[in-house]
Amino acid sequence: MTHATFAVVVFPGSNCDRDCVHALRDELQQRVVEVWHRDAIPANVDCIVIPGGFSYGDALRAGALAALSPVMGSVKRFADAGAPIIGICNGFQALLEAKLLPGALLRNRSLRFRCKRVHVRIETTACAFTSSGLSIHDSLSLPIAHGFGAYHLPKDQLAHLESSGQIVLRYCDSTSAVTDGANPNGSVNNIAGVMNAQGNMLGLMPHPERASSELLGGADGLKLFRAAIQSVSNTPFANAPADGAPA
Amino acid sequence: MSVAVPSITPEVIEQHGLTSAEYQTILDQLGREPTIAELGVYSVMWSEHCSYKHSRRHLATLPTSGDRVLHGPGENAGVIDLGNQLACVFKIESHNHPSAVEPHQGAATGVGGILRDIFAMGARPIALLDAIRFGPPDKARNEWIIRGVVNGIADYGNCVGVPTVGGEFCIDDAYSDNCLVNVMCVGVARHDELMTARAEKAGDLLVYYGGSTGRDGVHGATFASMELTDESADNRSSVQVGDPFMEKLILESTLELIEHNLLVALQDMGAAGLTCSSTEMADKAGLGVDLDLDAVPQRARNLSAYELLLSESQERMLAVISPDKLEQVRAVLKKWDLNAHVVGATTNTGRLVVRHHREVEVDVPLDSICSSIPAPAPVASAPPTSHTRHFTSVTIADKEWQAALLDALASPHFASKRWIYEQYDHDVQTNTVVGPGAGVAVLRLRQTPNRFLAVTCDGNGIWVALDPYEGTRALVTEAARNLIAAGAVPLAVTNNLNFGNPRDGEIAWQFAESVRGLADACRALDTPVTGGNVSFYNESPRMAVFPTPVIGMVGVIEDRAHITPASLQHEGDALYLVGPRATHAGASKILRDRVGELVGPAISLDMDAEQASHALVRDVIRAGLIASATDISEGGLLIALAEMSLCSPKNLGIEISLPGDEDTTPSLLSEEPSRFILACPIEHEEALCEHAHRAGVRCVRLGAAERNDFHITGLIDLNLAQLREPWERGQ
Amino acid sequence: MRFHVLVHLKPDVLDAQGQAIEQAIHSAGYESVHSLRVGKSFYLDVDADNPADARDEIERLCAETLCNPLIETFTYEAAPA
Amino acid sequence: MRFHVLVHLKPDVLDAQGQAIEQAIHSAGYESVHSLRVGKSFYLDVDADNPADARDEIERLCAETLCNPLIETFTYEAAPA
Ligand SMILES: Nc1ncnc2c1ncn2[C@@H]1O[C@H](COP(=O)(O)OP(=O)(O)O)[C@@H](O)[C@H]1O
Ligand SMILES: [Mg+2]
Repeated sequence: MTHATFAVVVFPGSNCDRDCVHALRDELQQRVVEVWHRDAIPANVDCIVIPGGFSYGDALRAGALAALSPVMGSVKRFADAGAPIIGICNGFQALLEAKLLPGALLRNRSLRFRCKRVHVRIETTACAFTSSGLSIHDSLSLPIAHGFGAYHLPKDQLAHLESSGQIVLRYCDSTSAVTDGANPNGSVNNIAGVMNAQGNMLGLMPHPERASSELLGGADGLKLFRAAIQSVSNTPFANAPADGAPA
Repeated sequence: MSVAVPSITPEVIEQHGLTSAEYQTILDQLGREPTIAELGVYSVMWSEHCSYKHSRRHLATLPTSGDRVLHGPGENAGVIDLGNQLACVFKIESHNHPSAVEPHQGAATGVGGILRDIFAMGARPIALLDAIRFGPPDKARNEWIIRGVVNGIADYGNCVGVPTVGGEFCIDDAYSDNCLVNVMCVGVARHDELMTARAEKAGDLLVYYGGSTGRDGVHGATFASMELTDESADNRSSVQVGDPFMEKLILESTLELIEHNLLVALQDMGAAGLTCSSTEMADKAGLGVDLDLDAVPQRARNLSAYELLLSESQERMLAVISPDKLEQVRAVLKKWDLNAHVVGATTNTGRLVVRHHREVEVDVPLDSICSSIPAPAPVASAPPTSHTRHFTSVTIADKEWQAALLDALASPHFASKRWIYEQYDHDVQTNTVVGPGAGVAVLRLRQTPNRFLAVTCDGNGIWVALDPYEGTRALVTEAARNLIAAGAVPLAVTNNLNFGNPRDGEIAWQFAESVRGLADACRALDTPVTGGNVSFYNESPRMAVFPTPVIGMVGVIEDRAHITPASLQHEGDALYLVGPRATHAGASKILRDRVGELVGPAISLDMDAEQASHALVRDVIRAGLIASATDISEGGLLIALAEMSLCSPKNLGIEISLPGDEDTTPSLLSEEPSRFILACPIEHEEALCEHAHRAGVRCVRLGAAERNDFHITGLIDLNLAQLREPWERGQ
Repeated sequence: MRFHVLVHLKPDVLDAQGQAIEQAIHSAGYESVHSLRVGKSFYLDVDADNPADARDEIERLCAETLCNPLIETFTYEAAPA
Repeated sequence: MRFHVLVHLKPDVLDAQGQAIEQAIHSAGYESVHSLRVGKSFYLDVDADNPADARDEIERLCAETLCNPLIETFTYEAAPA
């Protein structure tokens, strides 16, 4: 069994932080530290999770105020150093608002918050979170729970994102077909998750930490975390600079 | 600011909801005329909401103790023991009136209030359930209320991160003028983390933290505003608005304060705000309270003492702490961007003394506001003159059944509730093993492997309107049947009693009978009542709501293998009807909706038969004989079978014939208690029948689970897609 | 005719959104910002025979639909098309 | 110095909320209303030594935080105190 040290970032209003800790610590037996939004990520951390919830009550735009937090500077330094980083739901929104990932999330097309199980299809294995144990066009069953999940990018940038292979997950039906009916929120091109150009940072709307046990209806979400653990043990990234040091 | 001190006239007294006899009692207790602020304090503390003056003599008859009960009524929420040093903290609350005026905020603040009751006890809230009732959505105003309420519950619960895992949604014209919004919350704590709302000694500090104080919920608003002349009334609002983000901050910081053992007592500032929370904590310990209103953080300008004492601004907590803990308390709160405001102290004077701008505004004996509330003269209760006045004998002809079923499924009452529960985050906290859509929610308990909590809430205004005693008894057993069918052992009850004007003789009678039924049923089932809420005055000049008690019940599932779904699981499973023969279709919701009035007779309960069915179902589930189980309640066998099919993950329907010894209408629609449907794999059929025979419980084979068909011999011939279409459309 | 409508919470009503934004931008270094209040802004066209009718319509729309007078107030003005 | 800031979705970004509101008010009988767009309105005070500094600050706040330039545009103006 491989081991990694995960940091789970906590903002005021995060509410999936404990679920991420639980999935990583209790289901995958990983080391986990919780990092308060005013602090920096400790140097011994291998992977970072920006969890879901309603940071600052989503008062401005989802994730926008979390993006201003001091911890985001150190997240960026870890990202530059190649550490696997995953932003889930509100965490994804925060990474977009911090401009660490491309795009924006609009209100769901239905205008309603939606909580349900969806299928997503793996579009690339060049991402730290899909690089082992998963193949292109595998589908995962994962829960979603969001009101602002419609992925948006202006047309020209979208074309670039598609051609550069940065789309990691698309909403699909139970047969892995990418259809409009399978799109729960109106995301452009059914996009459920995207990565940065280096492939070490993934942002996605579905909640892998909620798909962490057969008791809860499936454990597909653990596959993403397992791949990241594997990727750190294969190629340990040059550990990020110590707190406060320039990138 | 120019202040005009209003004098206390008979109109002012009446505006405060005080009778002249009650006002005389105040004069006697004080030996002088009260100040305006004092009058406000008496009026809220002696209000129905805080003093339970019309209900407490009845509530006193409820069974409230048992081996499992750690705290019964009297605390912010009831507490039962789950074993392994774990406790379950749970309660239900109504927010009916606020939701009728501002549906979104009304419902949202209802969720906020019940969450605070749970975490004020030291428990982390792990689940919410909402029992909501409205008039038909084809009226625009009802539709506006429905949307707003569902949205308000979603916005609040989702943001705080407590899953809404179940509830009820009822549509009936009886709720057109008064919606009912009841929210239940369940939390879990270790025994050593449990808090109470009882101060200990004089000299401790009262620390206020959370949201600031505005004019929210200050009633008699016209009167309160008389003191102010420099602001236009247009700028004011007494509607309570919620801030779920603040709630999340006070939730986390409260649990941290308790974990570090920094608090003596804790209460949220809910109804009657600062007044009620401070005085109750002191009164329980026989102490007094000094309050300094200048220390209260204020968000509106020029708040008067009256307003500061009575404000029901949300997301505010009041803690009693020892003075030497103040710095540590400040440090914990600061992490969450909150401040500790020392607004007073406990004293040994036995009095409430309130200062504002250095003037003493209130100086009254605590027991006069908390304990010695004059009981109103009992209302001469009057049973309705004729028990059978609404009764008609309605039947449905054989050829009409198929259409009757499809109509019912397309009605918003019976249609899929997916549009509601998809808006609720029901998975957050990753404990939801069985979520909304089923009769019962099942949650895992992280702290104890292989133990699960099962929760349900159930109301039925029709049953209770037809016979409040029998209807309420049936309701308690229905909640228990839901838990039993899911594989749980029922443990305890909370309840929300939604009624009309208690000074009306007939309503007083309904209330008394309903509470008598609640007490009897809870005693028989050994499920003590650990708390609840009473909401009166749910009426308009046109009519009162159906008398609507809502029962919240919690149970425990002792083994993962006992968790039993309601939906059909395997093709070919035999379907059995367990329990007494259906004798009549009175109280049927489907008939009520078809004819537009109540259809009798009332249902009645045979407690021995009920308990025999419970024992049988529990035993066959434990013996591993059962693949799915559901109880028969609203909508009868017909709706139970439809739901077992519509929720089947494998697209399974039914192929059955009705029992030969029942007439068709009662057979399909009866809502009589003590009945279940069990799906049993064929290899266990013999064992099931054996168990039933030994238990002396009727057990009739109806047919089997069949792929894609919904077929009842001679009456209904549909496929699942045809069944699903109206059910999905009706949302 | 095009209108611009603003709907804000009454001054006495808690503006939870505004409060959270103000707090977060303070810690992000915008310390000089305060008394922040958030509301809704609507642009919309009203077809009417004359400006007076259009104004009547928008007035009614604001009072009955866009604004809940229990907690909010509205203002509107003609907007360039 | 007090400012009023408006933030709206760019014209080419789908304003699902605006559409839904328009539809709802149509069914409530306001058939003359169309092209409705919803946005956010902020009132806020900026403490600064002089108006120019205040404008710099509000400009920065809008560009960096109140508005997400990928999907939104902003305007601001001085507001009466
Ligand atoms: N229907 C009821 N059955 C049992 N107990 C009740 C009922 N209604 C209220 N109570 C109890 O009376 C006490 C006071 O209730 P309440 O004033 O609603 O509490 P809170 O101040 O938290 O709102 C609580 O302990 C509550 O559980
Ligand atoms: Mg309370």
